Amino acid sequence: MALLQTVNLTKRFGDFRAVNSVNFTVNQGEFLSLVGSNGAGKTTLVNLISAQLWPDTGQVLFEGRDITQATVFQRIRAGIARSFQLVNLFDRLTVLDNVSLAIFSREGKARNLATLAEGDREVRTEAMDVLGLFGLDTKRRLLAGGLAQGERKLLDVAVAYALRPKILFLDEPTSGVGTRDKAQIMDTISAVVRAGTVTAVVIEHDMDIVFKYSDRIVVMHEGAFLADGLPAEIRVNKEVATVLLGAAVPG
Amino acid sequence: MIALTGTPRPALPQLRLMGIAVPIAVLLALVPSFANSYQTLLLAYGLIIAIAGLGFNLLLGYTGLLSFGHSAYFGTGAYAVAFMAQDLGVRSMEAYILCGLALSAIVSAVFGFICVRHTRIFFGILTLALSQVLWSLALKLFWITGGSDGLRVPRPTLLGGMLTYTGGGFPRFISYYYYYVLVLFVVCVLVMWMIVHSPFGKALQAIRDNETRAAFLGLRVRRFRWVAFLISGVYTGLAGVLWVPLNGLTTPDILYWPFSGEIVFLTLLGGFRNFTGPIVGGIVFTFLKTYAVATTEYWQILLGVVLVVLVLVLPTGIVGALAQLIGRLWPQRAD
Amino acid sequence: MLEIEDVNTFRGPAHVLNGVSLNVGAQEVVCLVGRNGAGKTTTMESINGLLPVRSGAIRFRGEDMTRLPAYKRARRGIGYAPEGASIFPDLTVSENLMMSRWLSEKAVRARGDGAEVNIEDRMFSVFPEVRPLLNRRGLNLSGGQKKMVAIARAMALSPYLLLLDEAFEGLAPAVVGRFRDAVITIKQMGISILIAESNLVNAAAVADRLYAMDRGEIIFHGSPQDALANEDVMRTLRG
Amino acid sequence: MEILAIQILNSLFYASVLFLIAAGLSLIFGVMNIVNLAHGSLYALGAYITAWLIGRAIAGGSGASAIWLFLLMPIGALAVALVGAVIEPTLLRPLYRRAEEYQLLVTFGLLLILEDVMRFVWGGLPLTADTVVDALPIVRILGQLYPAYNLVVIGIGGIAALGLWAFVYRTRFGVMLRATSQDRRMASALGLDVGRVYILAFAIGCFMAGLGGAIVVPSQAAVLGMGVDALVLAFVVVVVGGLGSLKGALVGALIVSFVRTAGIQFFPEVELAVLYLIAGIVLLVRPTGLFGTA
Repeated sequence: MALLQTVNLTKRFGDFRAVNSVNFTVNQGEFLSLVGSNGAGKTTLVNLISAQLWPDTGQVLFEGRDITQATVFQRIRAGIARSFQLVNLFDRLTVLDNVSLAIFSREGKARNLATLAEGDREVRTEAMDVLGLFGLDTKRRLLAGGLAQGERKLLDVAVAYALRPKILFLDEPTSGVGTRDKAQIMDTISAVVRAGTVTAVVIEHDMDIVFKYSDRIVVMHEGAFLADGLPAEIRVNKEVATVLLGAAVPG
Repeated sequence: MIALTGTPRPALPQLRLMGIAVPIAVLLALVPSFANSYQTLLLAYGLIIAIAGLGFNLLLGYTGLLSFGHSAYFGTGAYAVAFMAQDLGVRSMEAYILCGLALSAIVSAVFGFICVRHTRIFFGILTLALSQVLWSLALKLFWITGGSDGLRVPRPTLLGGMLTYTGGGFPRFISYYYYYVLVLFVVCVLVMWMIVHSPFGKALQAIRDNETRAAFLGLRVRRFRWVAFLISGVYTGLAGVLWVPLNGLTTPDILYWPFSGEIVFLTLLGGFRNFTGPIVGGIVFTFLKTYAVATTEYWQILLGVVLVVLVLVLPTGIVGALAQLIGRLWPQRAD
Repeated sequence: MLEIEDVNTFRGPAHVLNGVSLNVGAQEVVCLVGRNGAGKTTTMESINGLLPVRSGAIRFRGEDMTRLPAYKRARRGIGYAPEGASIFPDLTVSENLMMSRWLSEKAVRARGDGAEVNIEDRMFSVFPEVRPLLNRRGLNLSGGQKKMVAIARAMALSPYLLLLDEAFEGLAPAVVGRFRDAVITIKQMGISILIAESNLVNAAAVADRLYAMDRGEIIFHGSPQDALANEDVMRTLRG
Repeated sequence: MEILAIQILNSLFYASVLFLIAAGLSLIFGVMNIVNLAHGSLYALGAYITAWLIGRAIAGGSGASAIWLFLLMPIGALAVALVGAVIEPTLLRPLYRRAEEYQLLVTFGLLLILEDVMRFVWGGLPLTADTVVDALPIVRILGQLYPAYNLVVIGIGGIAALGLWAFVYRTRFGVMLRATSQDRRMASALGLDVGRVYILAFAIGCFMAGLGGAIVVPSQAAVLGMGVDALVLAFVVVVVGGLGSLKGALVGALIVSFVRTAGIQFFPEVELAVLYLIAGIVLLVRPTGLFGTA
């Protein structure tokens, strides 16, 4: 069964159709890449699914339930998490606090004002585990605002991951990141997907990465789907090559 | 930007708190034994206004909301005491505190419900507007509030009369009342410290840093802001309750906007990005104001000029500047 | 015409440009190619003054402009059409165009090189399509129309140099040809052009010379043919 | 019926003054994204300066003619504009890149300073310029006596609204003003000296506030505290109308004035509370105000 599904989802900005009647399906446990040139509608699609934007028409179904009208809060609780294209952290909290807070929120402990945040051993242990997974455990006491760009990107993904979502949307997790961090981000994400704990949808420009890690690739162009298939199929698709790389690129 | 340098923070904040707080508390407890009663009185005022500052800074420093209307909660606390003393003949300080807290909780819950729907300047002016409503009511409903003459409040009984100061006159009352305030101040500091280091406090700081992301962690931003507003209002209300018996009189002035301005000012003076900022600010402010008012009639100009200078050249306040200085003199070991 | 030398630029704490040097000659079309996030827009904004440079030098027509504010650089003759076009949404197209003309009038007269003669002709000769749109508000233009207006608006400054950021991006294939022609037309008017472009094919089609950029550094400089033949450049650009 | 007509005129009078203040506040916010908490005090400053000038003129002898006194009003407003032109580059400019709290704090500091400066210069006593009102006739409207001066103020309000609209939408500078408010960076990349636009916009906003003070002072004395009252009311206006919108300032000023007049009529003790109630309801229903966008 499809974990997440959109039905004729449409979003207009003025007379510009950013997302044009899209039927998008994500299956349980897959690593899916969403590619396309700038302005193709990828981020808008993710915004519609995460309730950052509301669609003009169409539906969003999650685990078979219609969540088109659900609020951000309800969708997070249902298990939909996302990261942001531009790094979006709590800059004046420590790295550990950034991740812990996601766990507190998930556990419904964020309302608690009569205990010390650092006194919760369970949360602390789990947060350290997550940081360890992303290679950030040694940086736990630094303020998030003081991290280097690549580390910020990693932490951004770690925070979303710490929500233990069923589906995780990552908007350009590797943009502006060095090669080493890039591999670490993608290896980490694909490892947790392979472990069966999360389904991942990644918006990505780097086609090497897309081909290497994805189970399935969806190509968007001008608000609609241009292609949807296995990496091997997309690699040889002429139309996709034209749109993404410009027509006559050799190689 | 100073806060973003990424210096490692010590592992056990509890220990650090104790290390600093205990000596200071002991020092404060010894004050009446060597200071005269006027200075003790000033320090009591300072501690009281510091409680208001602590509450205010939960909003500004930790939640990122700048209120220009905290006079409303201070005034609510003060008038609650005055009404009880005048209309019900209550003399017990503990009863004042309980009712004052309840009333300021109600007012800040209602005002907060309206204000936290907005942020930034909208929030600021809404708080200002609402406090102005209370001020105009206090002025106009003179048959209840005494209008601009205000209401007199006699000295209350402390701890149900267990602390008797009759016969000792003003100095005795002051030294007892000072300890009374000091104990409550210490409780307030500890509770606030707990709050800002709790998961709830971290959530507030997250909301301050990045509202959108906080929402995408599943935090109900508005509700958190509302609770912060409520706590903040109650703290400021308690300060109002404690202030009245010292002053002996409450007038609409403490509901008027310049008084909110003084709370803003003292917090900035101490430093709103530090937990201790409003405490230092409250005490320094009280002494500064007392001596400035004695020398010049134009106290507000001084306040305004210092505020502008603070923002332009010393945005981290006294505590921030001291921390920077200490950091430069004794660089912290990276662990 | 334009020389930039060893420029370092930061965006907030991030060191984006790392010792970038390049130059654009008179009547030359130069392309800066690189992927998203390579530092192309930052280079453009360092040249026109929207971002302050930390170190390095920017010279334009023999004058050092490194510390000049953006508006003075524009009046010296640097026209800019940014990536998203940045058409003022609540202004009409004609107001969008006239604004830069009014602003440059005095400066152009002061230059005294006769560049002011037929600004209007030049503006509309590149994109005659803009003329019927004059009374429309910026808000109500399509993406392609916005890009046309942005270029016409930059032409209204009577520039010596045009900076076009992602000039061909988001355009339908048929329209891309239209923009390539426009670049040629502008070049024939004697105006130099620096284009930031992520699509090497488009870049190769119009450029006299080409710089490839990655992670804030220039990694290649040469003719379009050399770039297409260079395996490293191709790999970097494709990712 | 006659009472109603007078009440309507009173509302319009009040709306004119409020529009001037609120439009200035909104203009400054629209262009520079700053809410100037000292705006009300600038209005009060305009009132004090005008009242003082008129007082001096009368004290200087010469059976003052009304026309001559009218000429002093724009001077009061211009003086306030001048103050604005000094404040913007010195106090506000260093803060555009800093967190919003700091901008609010600086304008708040300015508010404290201006209030005390006025107390210092003019003392605690109210200052009036009612000779101007006396110099104009009392007219009869539906049998009721009404000061002609109030009609003049209504006229000035109308002219100010039209003039401001024409200025913003029909002049070259208006185009640049709007361009700056929509995209400051792009405007400077097109050759616009944004710093100059900021000074001018701020000075114009201050001029409007000063003019509001200047025209109100012949019928109401300049008193301490009028600035903060005006700030809060102007804020109610822009909250109702939408911050940054000229149309919003106009409609908001009308609504607030009529509600206030009715409030004074029916709930004299709590008229302010009624106003805040209206603002609160509008904010609950339409958080961006009637014509607001963001």
